[in-house]
Amino acid sequence: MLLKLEPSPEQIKQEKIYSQMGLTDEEFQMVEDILGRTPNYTETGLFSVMWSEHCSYKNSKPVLRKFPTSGAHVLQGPGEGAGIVDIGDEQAVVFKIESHNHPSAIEPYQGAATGVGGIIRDVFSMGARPIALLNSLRFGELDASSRVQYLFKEVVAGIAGYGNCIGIPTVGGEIQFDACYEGNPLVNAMCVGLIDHKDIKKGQAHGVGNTVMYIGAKTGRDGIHGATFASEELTESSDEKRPAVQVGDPFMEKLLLEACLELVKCDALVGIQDMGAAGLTSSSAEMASKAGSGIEMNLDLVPQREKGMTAYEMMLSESQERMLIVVEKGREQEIVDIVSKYDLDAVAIGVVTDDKMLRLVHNGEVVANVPADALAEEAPVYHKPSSEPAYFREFQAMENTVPEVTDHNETLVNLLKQATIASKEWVYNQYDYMVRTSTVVAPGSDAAVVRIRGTRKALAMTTDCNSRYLYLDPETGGKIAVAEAARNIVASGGVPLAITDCLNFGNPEKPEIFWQIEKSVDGMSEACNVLSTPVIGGNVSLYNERSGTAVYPTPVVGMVGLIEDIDHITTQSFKAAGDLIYLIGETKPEFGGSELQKLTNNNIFGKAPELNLEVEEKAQKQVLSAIRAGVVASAHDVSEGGVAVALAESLMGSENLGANVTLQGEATTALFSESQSRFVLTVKKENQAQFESLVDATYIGTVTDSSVLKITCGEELVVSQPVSTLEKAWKGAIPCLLS
Amino acid sequence: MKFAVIVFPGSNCDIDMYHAIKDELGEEVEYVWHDATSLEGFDAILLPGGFSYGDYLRTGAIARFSNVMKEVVKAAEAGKPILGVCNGFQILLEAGLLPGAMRRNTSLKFICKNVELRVENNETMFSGSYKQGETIQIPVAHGEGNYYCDEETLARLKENKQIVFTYTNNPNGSLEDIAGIMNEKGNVLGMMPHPERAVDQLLGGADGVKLFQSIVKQWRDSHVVKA
Amino acid sequence: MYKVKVFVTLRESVLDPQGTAVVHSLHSLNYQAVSDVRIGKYMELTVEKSDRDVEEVVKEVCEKILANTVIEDYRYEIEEVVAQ
Amino acid sequence: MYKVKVFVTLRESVLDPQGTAVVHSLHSLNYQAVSDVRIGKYMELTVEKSDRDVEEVVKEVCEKILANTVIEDYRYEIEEVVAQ
Ligand SMILES: Nc1ncnc2c1ncn2[C@@H]1O[C@H](COP(=O)(O)OP(=O)(O)O)[C@@H](O)[C@H]1O
Ligand SMILES: [Mg+2]
Repeated sequence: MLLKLEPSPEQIKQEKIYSQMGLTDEEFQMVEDILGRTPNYTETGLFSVMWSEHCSYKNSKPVLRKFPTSGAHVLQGPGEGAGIVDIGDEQAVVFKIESHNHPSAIEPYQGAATGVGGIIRDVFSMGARPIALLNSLRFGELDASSRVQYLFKEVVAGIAGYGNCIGIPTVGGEIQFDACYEGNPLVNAMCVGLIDHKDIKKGQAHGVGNTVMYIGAKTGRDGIHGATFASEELTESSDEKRPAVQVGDPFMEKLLLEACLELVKCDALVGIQDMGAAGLTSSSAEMASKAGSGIEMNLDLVPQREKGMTAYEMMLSESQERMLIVVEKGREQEIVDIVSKYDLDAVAIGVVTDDKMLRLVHNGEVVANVPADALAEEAPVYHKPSSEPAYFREFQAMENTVPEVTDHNETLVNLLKQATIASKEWVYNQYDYMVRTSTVVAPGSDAAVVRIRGTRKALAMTTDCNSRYLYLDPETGGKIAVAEAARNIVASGGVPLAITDCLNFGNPEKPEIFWQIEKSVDGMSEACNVLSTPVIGGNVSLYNERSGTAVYPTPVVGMVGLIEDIDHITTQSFKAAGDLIYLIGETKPEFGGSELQKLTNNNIFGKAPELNLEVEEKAQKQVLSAIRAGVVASAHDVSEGGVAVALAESLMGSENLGANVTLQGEATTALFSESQSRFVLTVKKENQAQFESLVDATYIGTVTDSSVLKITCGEELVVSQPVSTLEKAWKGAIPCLLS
Repeated sequence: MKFAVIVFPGSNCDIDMYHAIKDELGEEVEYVWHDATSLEGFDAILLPGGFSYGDYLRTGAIARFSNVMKEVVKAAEAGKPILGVCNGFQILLEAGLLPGAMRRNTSLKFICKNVELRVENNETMFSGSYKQGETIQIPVAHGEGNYYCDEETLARLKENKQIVFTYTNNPNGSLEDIAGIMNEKGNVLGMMPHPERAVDQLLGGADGVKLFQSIVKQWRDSHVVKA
Repeated sequence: MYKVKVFVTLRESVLDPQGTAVVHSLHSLNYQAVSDVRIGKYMELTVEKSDRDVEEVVKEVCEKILANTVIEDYRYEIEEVVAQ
Repeated sequence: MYKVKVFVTLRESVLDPQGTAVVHSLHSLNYQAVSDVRIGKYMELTVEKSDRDVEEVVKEVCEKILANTVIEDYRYEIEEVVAQ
C-alpha cells in the first residue's frame, strides 16, 4: 500500500528526484548503466547513500592513497571497522577515530553520544574489548554566544553520558576554540580496544548458503539519509532537512558489546559488521562485496520499532546499536543462545548467495536487486581541481615577527586563561576516566596511559591537531599534527605505533579547500613515514561549512603508543625540589598561528612554525632512550603557549613546588614562541651525567620548593608568579567563561 | 573467604571489584549473574557500580527486581557482609535494604574525581581497619549521589552511628555530607565513593584497601572464634 | 485498551536540584516572572485489557517501579480507548 | 499568579530507551498488560503576574529551555491562582 506513495522509476528520472538524495545527473546515468534499467525508489536510495562522500570517499580516495598504511606490526590497515597493530604476546591494539560533526551541530547531546556509540561498535565488531575512549572537539569562541556554550556543554555531557554508562573510560582528548567553528563544531570520537590475535573478526559474508542475522536495537525511522546529510554543507535550512535525530541507547550497546565479545569466541560466527552510516545498506553491501559474494535479505524479518516502514526507510535508517552477522548455516541456534543471555534477539533475515547481488525482498516482492560491488567498491571517484589559495601566498611572503609584549609576567597569566590552553578539568571531570581500573595516567598529562592487565605493558594514547598551523600552511601543519601526537606519546614513555586520522575539512568542490586536503595529507604522510607510524584507519568529514565559510583544515590525529614496562610511564608534572630542568630543541621567533599571536592580534597570520622531521625524530628517540634508562623524572612537550606555558603546566597540582629557570635570547621568543620539536624534562641530580650522555639538552634551571615560577631572560627577571596564581587562572578560565 | 560480585545487565565496575578482591586482597571471588537463584557458599556479597538497566528510570530502580536480589535480602538477614558501591548503593536503597533515596548531583553533572572522606565510625565490619576520624582519598564517579532521607531517618542514622563515611568537601549536595551508610544491624553498607578503585598506588592511591581488609579480618576473627 | 498518564513529582519537602537550576537560568535570561519550577516525570502507558482491574494494575506499577515513594508522589489518569 | 503545567514528550519517531527499558522490566515482572511506555517530563511552574502575557512567556520558556524541540514536543496548561 505504502509503496504506492513512492515515485516510480520514470518519475525519479524525469523529476530528478535522485538529486534531492544527493546523486548527480552523471551518477544517476552510471546507475542506469550498471543496472541496465532505471532504478526504483529503494534502489536509488541505496546508491545515493553508498555513493555519498561519507560512505564512498569518492572525493577523498585519491588523496587517501598517499598515506603509508603498512608496517611490520600492522595486522589490519584501513578498510575494516578499525585498524589493528600487533603489540606482542599474541595481543594487538585496535583503534579508530570518527566524526559526528553534523549531527552534533543539530542536537549536540545525542549527536556526540551516538558518535561515541558508533566508534565503540567499530572496535568491538573486530572482536576487540574496548578499553578507552578519547575525543577531539572544536567550537567557536566560548564567549561568542550562548549557542556556542550550549553546544560545548551538551557535547561534553553527551560524550560523558554514553561513555560513562557503557563503562569505557574516556581518558583523553583535546579541545580548541576558534571563531571558524562557530556554526560547525567538530566532534571526533576515538576508541581503543585490545584483542587476542585469535579473536580477530572481519566484516565479510563468506560461504554461500550461510545465514545473515540481525542483532540489537530495532529499526526505526531515525537518521534516514544521515550519511547524505553528513555530505552536504550546513545551511540555514539544514534544520528542516535533517533526518529524525538518533538517540543513543548506551545500555543496549553495553548488552550488544558483551554479547558480541562472547560471539567472537564461537566458531559458528563467520563475519560481523556494525550498522553505522547507511545502516543495513552499507553493512550488507560491504560484507558481500568484501567476500566476493551476494546477500539476499527478507526485510519483513527485520526487527522494526515503528509500524509500516518501507523498504527504503528500513535500508536507509541509521538506528543505533545494531549489528549484522553471518553465521554458519545450521548453527543459528548457538548464536541465539549466546545473545539471549543478554536479553537480545538474533534474527535470521537473509542468506549469503553466489551471485554478487544485494537482493531485497519485502512483502513477498523483490524491491531491490543491485550488484553489491557497485554499491560498495565501484562508487565513482573524483579528482577534484585543486588550487593554491591567495591567502597562503601572502602568508608565506611575510617575515616572522615577534608580537609586542610589555609585561611578560601578566601575559603568561593571560595565556593560561585562553580557553584552548586552559585546564580542561571542567570537561574531563564529567568523564568516568577510571572505570575498569586500568587508567594509570588520567586526563591532564601529555598522553593518557592505560595498563594492560596481566602484563607489564601499557598503552599511551592521544589526539592532536593544531588547526591554526594547518590553516596557515597545511603541509607543515599536517606534519606538526603527527609529530605533536608522537611527542605526547614519547613524553609519556611510549613508542609511537600507528595513527588513525579524521580529516575534517570544508567543501572539497572548492579548489582551495581541495588544495588544503591534499597538502595536509602530504605533510601527514611524510611525518608518518619518518616517524614510522603508519595510518591504520580513519574517517573523512568534508563539507564542514556553515553558510559558505569553511572551518580551518582539521585533520585530527589519534595515536597509540606502546609502553613496554609500566616503570617507563612518565608524566608532565615536576616531581621534587632539586631536580634539574632541561630544554630540548631550538627556540626561534615563530609565532604564526600561536596562542600569543591570537591573544595580541586577535587573528592569525604568517608562516606556521617550521618542522624538521629529522630533528624531530632524533629528539624523540633521545627522550625515549633517557626515559627507558630510568633517568627522567618528568617529561612534557612544548606546544601552545611555548616554554613558559609548558613550565607552568608542569607545576600545576604540585603541593609546594616552584621553579627557577634562566632562558637565553629575546624574552618574548624564549618564553612564548611555538617552535617545534621541543620538550621540557626534569632529571634527578644523581642522574645528571647519564642523562647528558643520552640527550642533547640545555640545562635551564631547577625545581624549587618555593611555590613560585621564576624565569630570567638575559639578566632580567621576566616572570615571577606564585604557582597558585597561575593555577587559579588556568583552572578558573573555562568555568568563568561559562558562568 | 569467598566474595560474590553481582553482575546486573549494565553493571560496569564489576571487573574493578573483582580484580580488587582477587589481585590486591588475594581472596576468592566469583561473578554472579543477576538471574542467579542462590548465593550459597559466598561469605560476602558485593554490588558493584555501573548503570544497571541503563539507570534509565531511576538509578537502581529496575535492578532491584532481579532474581538475585531476593538472595541478597536473605543474605542480609543472615548477617553476611553486603557492600554496595555507587550503583550498588542505589540498588540497596531502592530495595529498601538501606533507608533514603538518591537525587541528581546539585551541579546536575556527572562527577569523576578523587575526594576526601572522613571515617565517622570505625567500629563496623567495613571500617575496622581505619582510625576513627581518619581522612582517606577515594574516587567518586556518579551523576546521582545526592543522598536524601527525611529528618526522622536522619536522626536514627545518627543515633545508631549508621553514617560510616562523610565527605570533607561535599561534591554532590548530599544531606549532611553523607558518603556511606549502613543498616541498623551493621552488615549492609552502601557508599557512593569507589573503594575498589583505590587499591593500587599505580592507579593513584590505595586507601580503599583497608575497607576490604576490614571485611576479611572481621570474617576471619569470627570464624576463628567458632572453630 | 487504556491510555494511562502517570505524573511523578518530587515530594514537597525534597529539594529539586533540576528545578532549582532551571529557575536560575530562567532568571539569568530575564524571565523573573517564573518564580518556581519543579521537575517531574510524565509517562504515557498503554495497558491492554486483562482480567485484572486496570486501576489496580496501574497503582501497583506506580508503587513498585514508576515512582520511588521515599521521595516521590504520583498521580495517574486512566482513559479507555475504544479500538477502531 | 499562575500555576503552569508543562508536559514534554519525545517526538514520534524518536527512540525512547527509558520507556523501552521500563516495558521490559514490567514484562519480566509479569505485567504483560502494559504494552507500551513513553517517558517524558512533567514540570510545574509558578509564574507571577507581569506586564507580559503569561501564555507568551510560557511558550518562550518552553521553546528556549524546558523542551529540546529538535527531539521533543511540548504542551502546557495554565491555571490562574487567586492569592489568598
Ligand atoms: N576533550 C577532552 N577530553 C578529555 N581530556 C581532555 C580533553 N581535552 C583535553 N584533555 C586533556 O587535557 C590535557 C591537556 O590537553 P592538551 O592541551 O591538548 O595537551 P597537549 O597540548 O599536550 O596535546 C590532556 O591530558 C588531555 O587528554
Ligand atoms: Mg603535550
